[in-house]
Amino acid sequence: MGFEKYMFYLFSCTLIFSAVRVITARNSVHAVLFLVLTFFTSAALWLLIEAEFLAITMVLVYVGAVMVLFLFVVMMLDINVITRGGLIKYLPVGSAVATVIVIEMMLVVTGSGYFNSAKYRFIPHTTDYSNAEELGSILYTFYVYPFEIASIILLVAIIAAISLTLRRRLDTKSQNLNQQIQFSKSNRVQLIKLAAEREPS
Amino acid sequence: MLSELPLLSLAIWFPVIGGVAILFGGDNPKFTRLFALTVGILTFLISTQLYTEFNTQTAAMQFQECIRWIPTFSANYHLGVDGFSMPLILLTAFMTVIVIISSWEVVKHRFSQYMAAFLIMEGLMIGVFAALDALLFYVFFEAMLIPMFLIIGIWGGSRRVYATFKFFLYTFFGSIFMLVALIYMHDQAKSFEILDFHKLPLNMHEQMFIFFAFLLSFAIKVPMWPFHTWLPDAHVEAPTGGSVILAAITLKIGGYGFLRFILPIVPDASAVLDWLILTMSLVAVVYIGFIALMQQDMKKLIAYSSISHMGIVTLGFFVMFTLHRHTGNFSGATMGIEGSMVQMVSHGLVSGALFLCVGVLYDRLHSRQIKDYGGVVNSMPVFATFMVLFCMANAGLPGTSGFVGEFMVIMSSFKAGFWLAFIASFTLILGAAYTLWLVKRVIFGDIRNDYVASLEDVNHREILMLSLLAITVLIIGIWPDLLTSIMHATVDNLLRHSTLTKL
Amino acid sequence: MIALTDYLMLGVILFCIGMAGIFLNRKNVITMLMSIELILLSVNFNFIAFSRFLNDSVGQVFVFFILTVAAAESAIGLAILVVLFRQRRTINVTDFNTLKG
Amino acid sequence: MQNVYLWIVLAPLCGAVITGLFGPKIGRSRSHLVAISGVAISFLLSLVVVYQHILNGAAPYDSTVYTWMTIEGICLKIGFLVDNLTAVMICTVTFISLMVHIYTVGYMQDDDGYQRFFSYISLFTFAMLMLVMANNFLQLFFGWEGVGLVSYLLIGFWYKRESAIYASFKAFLVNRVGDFGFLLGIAAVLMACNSIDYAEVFIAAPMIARSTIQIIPGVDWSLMTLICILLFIGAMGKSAQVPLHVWLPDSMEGPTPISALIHAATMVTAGIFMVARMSPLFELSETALSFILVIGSVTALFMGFLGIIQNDIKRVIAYSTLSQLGYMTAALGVSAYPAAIFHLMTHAFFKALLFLGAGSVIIAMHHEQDIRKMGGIWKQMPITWFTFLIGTLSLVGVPGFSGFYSKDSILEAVYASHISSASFAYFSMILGVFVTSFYSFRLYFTVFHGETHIQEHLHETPLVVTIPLILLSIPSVVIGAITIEPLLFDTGFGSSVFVAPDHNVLGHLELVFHNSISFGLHGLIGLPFFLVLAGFGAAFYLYLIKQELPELIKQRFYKIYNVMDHKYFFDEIYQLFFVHCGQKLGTVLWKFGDAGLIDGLLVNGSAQLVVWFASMVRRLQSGYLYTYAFAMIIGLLIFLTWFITTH
Amino acid sequence: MKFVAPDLMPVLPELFVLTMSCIVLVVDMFLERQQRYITYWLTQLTLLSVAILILSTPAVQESKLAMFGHYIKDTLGDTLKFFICIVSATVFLYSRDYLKNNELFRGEYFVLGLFGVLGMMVMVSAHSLLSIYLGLELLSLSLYAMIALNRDSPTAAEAAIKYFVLGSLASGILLYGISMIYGVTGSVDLQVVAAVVSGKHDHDDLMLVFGLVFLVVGLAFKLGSVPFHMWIPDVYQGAPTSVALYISSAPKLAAFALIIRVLVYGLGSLQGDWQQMLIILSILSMMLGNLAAIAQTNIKRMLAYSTISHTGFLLLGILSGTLEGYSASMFYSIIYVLMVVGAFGVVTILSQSGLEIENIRDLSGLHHRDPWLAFIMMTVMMSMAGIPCMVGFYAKLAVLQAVINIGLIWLALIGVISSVIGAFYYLRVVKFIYFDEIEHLRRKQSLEISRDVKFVISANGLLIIFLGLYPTALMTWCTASLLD
Repeated sequence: MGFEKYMFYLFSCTLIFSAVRVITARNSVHAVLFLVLTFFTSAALWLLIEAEFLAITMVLVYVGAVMVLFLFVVMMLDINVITRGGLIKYLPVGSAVATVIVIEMMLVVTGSGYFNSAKYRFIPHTTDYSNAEELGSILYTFYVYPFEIASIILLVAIIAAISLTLRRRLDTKSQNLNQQIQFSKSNRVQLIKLAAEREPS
Repeated sequence: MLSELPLLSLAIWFPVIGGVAILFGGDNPKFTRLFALTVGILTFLISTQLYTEFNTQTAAMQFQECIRWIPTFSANYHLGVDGFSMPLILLTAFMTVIVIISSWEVVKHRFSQYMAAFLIMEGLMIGVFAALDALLFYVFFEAMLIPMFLIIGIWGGSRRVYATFKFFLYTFFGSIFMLVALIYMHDQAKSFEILDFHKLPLNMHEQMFIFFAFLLSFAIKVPMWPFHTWLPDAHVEAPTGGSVILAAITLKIGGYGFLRFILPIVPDASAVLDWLILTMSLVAVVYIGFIALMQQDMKKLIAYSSISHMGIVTLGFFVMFTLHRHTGNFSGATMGIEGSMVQMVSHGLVSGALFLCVGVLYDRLHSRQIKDYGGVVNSMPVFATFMVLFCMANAGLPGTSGFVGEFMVIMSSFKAGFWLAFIASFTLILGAAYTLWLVKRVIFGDIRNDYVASLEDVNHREILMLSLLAITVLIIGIWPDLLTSIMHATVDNLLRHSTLTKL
Repeated sequence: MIALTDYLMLGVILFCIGMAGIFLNRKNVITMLMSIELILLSVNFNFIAFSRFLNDSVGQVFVFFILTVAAAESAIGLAILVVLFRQRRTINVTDFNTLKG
Repeated sequence: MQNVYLWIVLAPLCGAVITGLFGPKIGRSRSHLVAISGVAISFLLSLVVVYQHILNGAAPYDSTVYTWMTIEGICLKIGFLVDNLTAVMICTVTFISLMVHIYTVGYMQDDDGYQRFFSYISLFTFAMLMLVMANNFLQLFFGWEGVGLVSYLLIGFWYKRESAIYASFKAFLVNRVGDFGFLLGIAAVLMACNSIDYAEVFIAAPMIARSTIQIIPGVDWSLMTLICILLFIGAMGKSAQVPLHVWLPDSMEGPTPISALIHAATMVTAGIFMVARMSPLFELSETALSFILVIGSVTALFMGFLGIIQNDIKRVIAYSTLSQLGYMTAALGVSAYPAAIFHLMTHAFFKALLFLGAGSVIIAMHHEQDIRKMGGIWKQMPITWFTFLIGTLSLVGVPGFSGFYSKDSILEAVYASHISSASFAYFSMILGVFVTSFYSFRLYFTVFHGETHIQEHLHETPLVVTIPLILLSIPSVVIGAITIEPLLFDTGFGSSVFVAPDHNVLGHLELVFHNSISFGLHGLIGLPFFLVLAGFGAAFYLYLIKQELPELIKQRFYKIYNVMDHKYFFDEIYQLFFVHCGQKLGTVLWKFGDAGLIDGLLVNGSAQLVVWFASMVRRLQSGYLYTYAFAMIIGLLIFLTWFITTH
Repeated sequence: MKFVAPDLMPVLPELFVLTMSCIVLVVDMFLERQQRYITYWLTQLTLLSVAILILSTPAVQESKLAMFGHYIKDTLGDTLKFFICIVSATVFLYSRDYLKNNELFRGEYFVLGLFGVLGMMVMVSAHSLLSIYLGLELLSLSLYAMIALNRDSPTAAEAAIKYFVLGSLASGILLYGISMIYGVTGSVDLQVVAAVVSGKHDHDDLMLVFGLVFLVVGLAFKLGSVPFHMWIPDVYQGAPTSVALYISSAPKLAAFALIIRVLVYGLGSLQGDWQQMLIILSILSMMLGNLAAIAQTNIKRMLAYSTISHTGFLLLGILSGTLEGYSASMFYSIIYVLMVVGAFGVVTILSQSGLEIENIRDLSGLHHRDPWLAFIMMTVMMSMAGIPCMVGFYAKLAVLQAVINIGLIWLALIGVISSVIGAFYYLRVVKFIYFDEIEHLRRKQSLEISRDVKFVISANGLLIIFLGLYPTALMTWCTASLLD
C-alpha cells in the first residue's frame, strides 16, 4: 500500500502548493493555470479512492470548460499583471485567522478519532464495478428531481450570462447601411452665408 | 334603552370612525368642524350615560363587553369600567369637546386632519380606560402615540420634531417593558385578562421585575421625576389642543396604570418599594415646583406644574403602605387613592384650561414668552378673569377642584407620616408661587407693549369653552362627592386586593 | 492505506486556503472567484471521501451537482465581472466601495 | 333658623355674583344697590342671630347644609355652627362690611372697577362669614383661603400699579405659608380624631392630649402641641403675626375701604377667631399657648415701634393693626379668649373708623397719603376730624372708650396669667401701650393739627363717606362699655369657648370687676392710662411744639432708625433667603438638574450615545468586499471556537 | 434496476412554474419592444394561477413525500408557497412602471424572477439537503443576475459582485456543513438525518455540532443576520429598486422555510446547540441592525438594516424551539414581507420620471403630493416599528411571547430595547413625509400611479391595519401550517 500513500502525499503537496499559488499569484493567467493544476491533482486524488467518474468529469467539465472560460475572461479583460499591494498589511491578522481556523477544524476532524471508527472503512471496488454506471443509475431515478433543478440552474446561468454580457457596444465602428443611404446632401451640408471678414478695400 | 347598547364600544369606535370619516371627507372646514363637534358631543353624551347608569355600590366591572379577539394569545376584546376608569372616560370625552371648540377657527393648516387626529385620539384614549384585557389595553396605549406624534409634529412649534420624537420614543421606551411584563404574566396566567392578573400568584422576584417594568412605563407616562423631561418639550411644542389632551388625558393614563396594574398585581413589591415612589413623588412636588418657578415660557411653566401635581397623585397611590406600616391599619388609604383620582380629574380640567388660556394668548400674539406679556387684564378683562380662576384652581384654592385632591392626599399622607405631608404640602406654597407669579407677570400690571394693548378679548366661542371648564372646576370643588361617590366601592376593592399579600 | 481523515484534512486545508484567498486578496476579483472554486473543491473532497468510506454513492451524486452548480456559478460570476469591468475599467477589489456605510 | 343662617352667607354671595358677572350690564348704581342690600340683609339677619343667641341664650346651632364628601366613614360637610362666638363675629363682620360697602360708594365713585370692587368686597364678606360660621375644619379652611383669595384680588385691585400687584402676590404667598401649617394642622386633627367636625374633635380633645407623635424619630412630641402650633401657624399668616406679618403693611396698596375691611373685620381677625374657636384644643397644650403668647407680645410691641416712623397715613394705621393683633394674640396665649374676641370686636369698629377716616382724608387730599404733606385740616373736615379723634382715643385706650375696655382687660389677663413668659409679655405689652399712644397721636397731630402744608381749600367728603364714619364712631365709643360685662364675665361666649380652670385668668379679673363704669374709672388711675398720657404728651411735644426734634432724634439714633425704617429687615431677609434663594435654587435645579443632568446627560445623552454607536457601527460597513468576507469568517471562527470548546 | 416513475402530482406547482417560465422565455423572444406587456401579464398569470393552484389542492392531512424523498408536500410548504407567489406577483406589479422608466422592462427580468420563485418553491418544499442546496442556488443565481441586470447602473454591478462573492462563500460554508452532516449521518435525506441525529449520543455530537456551525452560518447568511449580513445593505442600495423589492420580500419566506427544514425538521435534536447560536445571531442582528439604520440617509439602505433587525426578531421565534415559536416566526416572516413590500413598494412607485427615491429626504412632503401613499407609508413604518394597531406589533408580540415562554426574559428585553432604537428611524421617515415640505425638485413633478398599482398598494396598507385589528386568522393559519 506504500505506493498509494506516496502518490497521495505527492498529489496532496502539489494540490496545496498550487492552491496557495492560486491565491498568491500576481498574474491572473498564472493563477488560473495553477487552479487548473489544482483541479488536475484533485482529480488524481479522487482516482486514488476510486471515484473515477467524478475525476473524469472534473477534468472534462472543469478544466476543459470552466477554466477555459476563466482564462478567456482574464485575457479579455486584459488585466493579467497586477501589482501586489495591501496584502502585507493585513497578512498577519488574515493569516493568523486562517491558521486558527485550520488548526481548529483539523483538531475537530482528527482529534476525536471519530472518523477512524469502524463505520468508516474503505472497501475497494471489485474490478467489474463501474462508478459511472452506479452514479448514472441513481442520478436519473432517485435524483431526477435534483437533476432537473440542476438543469434549470444551468438554464438560468445561460440566460443570465447572455443577458448580462450581450450588448451593442457603443465603441465599435460598424457600418449601418440603412442610415448611410438615407442621408442626402441637403441634410448633411449646410451653406451658411458669412459676412466678409475684411472691409472691401 | 340606551343601556342595552354596547356603550363602551360606541364610545371608543364612534369617534374613531368619525375621525376616519373626516379624513376622507375632504377639506371643508365649515363642515368638518360641525361634524367633529357633533361626533364629540355625541360621544360625550354616550359617556355621560355611563355616569348616570353607573352602579356605585359594586366594585365589579360594569358595562362589560367581551368578544374573543386573538385566541392564539387568548386575548379578548374585553371592555368594562369601574370607579377608576369611568370618570376618566368622562373626562376624555369632555375634554375632546373642549378641544374641538378650541380649535374651531384657530387651526388653518390641514384642518380636517387635525380634527380627525383628535377624534381618533379620543377613541383610543377611551379604549385605554375601558380595556379589561391587557393586550387590548396595550394596543390602545401604544396606538395613541401615533396621533399624538402627528399632532405635535405637524401642528407644533419650531422645535416640534425634536419634541415629538422625544415624546414618542420616551413613551415607547417605557411601555415596551410593560409589554414584556404583560407577556410574562400572560405566560403564567394563560390569559391576558387584567382581572386574572390581579389574582395571579407571583413570588417576590417576579413581582419586583413586573413592578419595575410597569413603573418605567407609567412613570414616564405620568410623568414622574426623573422621567419627566419629555413633557415640557412636548407641551411647549404641541399645538394648544395637543397640549390640552396631553395634559388632561394622557398623563392620567399613567396614573390609571398604577391603579389598574401595579397596585393590584404586585402588591408586595409595591409595599416593599413604596419608598421609591414616595421619594420620586415628593421630589417631583418640590424640585419641579422650584423649576416651574423659573420658567420663562408659559406653556413650560404649566407643563412643569403638571409634573408637580402629578407627584401628588402618585404620592396618594402609594401612601397606603407607609400608612399601614405606621398605624397598622389602612384607614386613610382610601382617602389617598381617591384624592389622587380627584387630583387627576381636576388636573385634567385645570391644566387643560390653562393650556387653553395660553392658547388664547398665543393665537393673538404668537408668543408664549412671559416677558412678551404684561397687563393683559387691561385689554382682556374677561379672559383675565378666567385665567385667574384657573390659576387659582391650579394653586389648589378651596372651592375649586384643584383643592380637593391635594387636600385628601395631604390628609392621607399625614397619617402615614408627618414629613410626607410636610413635604407634600410644599405644593401649597410653591404652587401658589409659580402660578401667581405667572398671573402677576402676564395678567396684571400696566400694559407692557403695544401688542398687548391691541389684544382683543375672548370671543363667544372662547368664553363658551372656558366657562364650561370653569363651571366643571367649580362644581367639583364645591361638591366633590359627585366624583368620589362613584369610586368608593372600587377603591375598597383595590385596597382589599393590594393589601393581601400574594406571596 | 489512505485514511478518511487524510482526505478530510485536505478538505480543511483547501477550505481555508479558499477563505484566505477571499479575505486576504485585496486586488483582484478573479482571484476571489477562484477562491470560491477552491472552497467548493474542498467540499467535494469531503463528499467524495465520505461517500467512499461510507460506501454510499449519495455523496458522489452530491458532488456531481456541486460541480454543475459551480460551473453555472462561475458563468454568472464572470458575466457580472465583465459587466463590472466594462463600467469601471478595473477589477480591483479596493475600487468597489461606492456602496458602504 | 337654618334659612336665616344660610341667607346670612348667601346674601353677600349673591351680591358678589350678580355684581361680578353682570356688573357692567346693570350699571353702577344698581350694582352697589345689589351689593349693599346683600350685606345689609346679612347684617340684619345677624342681628337676629345675636338676639337669638346672646340675648335669648339659644342653644348653639350645629347642622349640616350638605355633605361635601363622605370617605371612609368620615363625613366632610359644609355646615354651620352658630353660637355666641359666631354671633358676635358675624355681627361685627357684617356691620363693618356694610359700613365699608356704603363708604365705597363714595370712595370709589371715579374708579373704573366700581362693580368689580363691590363684587370683591361682597365676596370677601361671604368668605369671612363662611369662615366664622363653619362647624368643621374643612369649611374653615375654605373660608380661610377664600379671604386669602379675595384679599389677593383686592390688594391688587389697581392692577396697573406694579406695587399693588406685588403686594397682593406677597400677601397671598405669605398667607400660603401660614396655610401650609394650617392644612397640616387639619391633617393632624384628622389623623388624631378621624373627624374634622368641631364637635367631634372637641370631644376627642382630651384623648388627643394624651397621645404623642414622633416627628423626629425617637423624640416624642405631644400631639396636641403639634396640632395647636400647626394651626397657629395658619393664624400667624392670616393674623399677620411676626414673622409672617410682612404682607400686611404692603396690603395698603389696595383701596382704602379694603384696608378697613381687611384690618378691621375680616381676614386678619380670622386667626384670632380660629384660635378662640379652637380653645378646647389650645387649652390642652401649654407649650402652644406660651408660643402664642410670645409671638403675640412680640408682635404687639415691635410692630408698634414701626408705627412711629411711618409717614404714610395708612401704614401707620396698618402697623397699629399689627400691634393690636399682637394684643389679641397675647390674650389668646393667656387663655383669655373672650378678651381677645372682645378686643377684636372693639378694634374692628375703631380700626374701621380710623381707616375710613384716613380714606376720607385721602379723598380730600386727592389720593395723597403722605402725612408730612398734610396738617391742620381739622377745620376743613370737621366730621372726619372728630370721628378720627374718637377712633384714636379708642385705639390708645383712653378709659371709657371701647378700646380701653378690651385692651385693659387683656393687660389685666396677661398680668394675671402664670403661663411661662407671661411676665415678658406683660412688660412688652404695657410698653406697647405707650408706643401705641405715641404713634397714634403723632398721626393725629400731624394730619389734623399743626401747620398746614396744603395750599388749596379742602372740602369735607360727601355723606356716603361721612355717614359710615359717624355710624362707626358710635360703637367705637360705647360698645366696649356695653358689652364688656356680657361678653367677658357673664356666660357671654357660653360653651363656645373653653378655658381650663387653671388658665382662667378672666376669672381673676371677674373677681375685681363690678361694672363697666367702675372699670373705666379704675382705669384712670391704672398704669396703662399714664402711659397713654405719656405717649400723648410726647407726641404733642415732638410734633406740635418742637417739630424739628424728631428729625434730630432720627439723626442721632440713625442706626436704630435705619433698622426700623427697614422694618427690622424682615423683607430684606425674606427677599434674600426665600425669594432670592428660591429663584437661585429654581434656576440651578432647572438649568443644571433638569436641563443639564436629567435631560442633557441621561436622556439626550443616551440618545447621543446611540447615535454615536450607530456611526461606529456604520463604519464597520467599509464597503470593501474583503472586510465583509472577513467578518463572516470571524463570525464562523467565533462560533466554531465557542461551540467546539464547549463540547 | 427498474425505472420508477415519480409521482408528479405533488410537484405540480413547481412544474407549472417551470413550464410557464420556459414559455415566457420563448414567447418573449418573439415580442417587439412595445409588446413586452405580454411577458408581464404572462408572468402575473403564472404566479396567480400557481397561487390558486396551491390553494385549490385539497389540504393534505399529513405531509407527503415525493420525488424519492427530495420533495415534501405539507401545509407549511403550501402556505409559504402561496405567499411567495402572491408576494412576487405584487412585487412585479409594483415594479412594472419603474422597470418601464428605467429601461429594465425586459423579458429576462421576468424570466429570472420566475426562476427565482421556482427556486424558492424548491427550497420551501425541499426534503433533502441536496434539494435545499439546489433550490438555494437556483434562487441565488437568479438574484445575482437580476441585480446586475441594469448594466448602466454603476452601483448594480458592484452590488452584484459583492452579493455573488459573499453568497458563493456562504454556499461553500453551507456545503461544508452539509458534507459534515452527511459524513456523520450518511444521508442527505432530512428524515434520515433527523432519525440518525436523534439516536446519537454525546461523542458524535462534536462532529454534528461542527457541521451545524457551518450550516447555521450558511443559513444566517441567507437570512442576513449579523455578522453575516454585510451584503444586505450594499445589495439593497446598489440594486435597482425593483430588484431590491424582490430580494427583500419573498426570499425571506424561503429562508424561513429553509431554517425550519434544516434546523427543526432535520436537526431538531440539536436544538440546544443551535438555539445558542441563534440567540447570538438574533441579539447581534437586532441591535446592530437597528443601530446602523439610525445612521442611514439612503432609504433603501435604511430598509436593509431594518431587514437585518427584523431578521433578529424572526430568529427569536425559531430559537425558542417550540411550536408556538415557529408559528410566531412564520407569522413574523409573513408580516415582515407584507410590510417590506409595502415600504419598498412605495419607494418603487414614487421613483418616477428619472427622479429616483434614494435618500429618505426625497420623501419630504410626500403628504402634500399624495396623502394616501403617505398614509400607507406611515402605516408601514409604524408597523415595522411595532406600534399597535398595525400588525407589526403582533408579530413582535408573538416572538417575544415565544422567548419569554422559554424563560429568556433578558433576550426579550434586548429585543424590545432594540425596537425602541429602531422606532427612531421609522419615525424619521414619517417625519419627512408629514412634517417637512416638498423638496423643490419634486414640486413640479406630478405622480402618475396606475390604478391597479394604487389598488394593490392600498390593499397592502389596509391589510396591515386590518390584520392589526384582527390578526387571528393569519395566526391560526400559521399555527395550523406547522402542526403536521
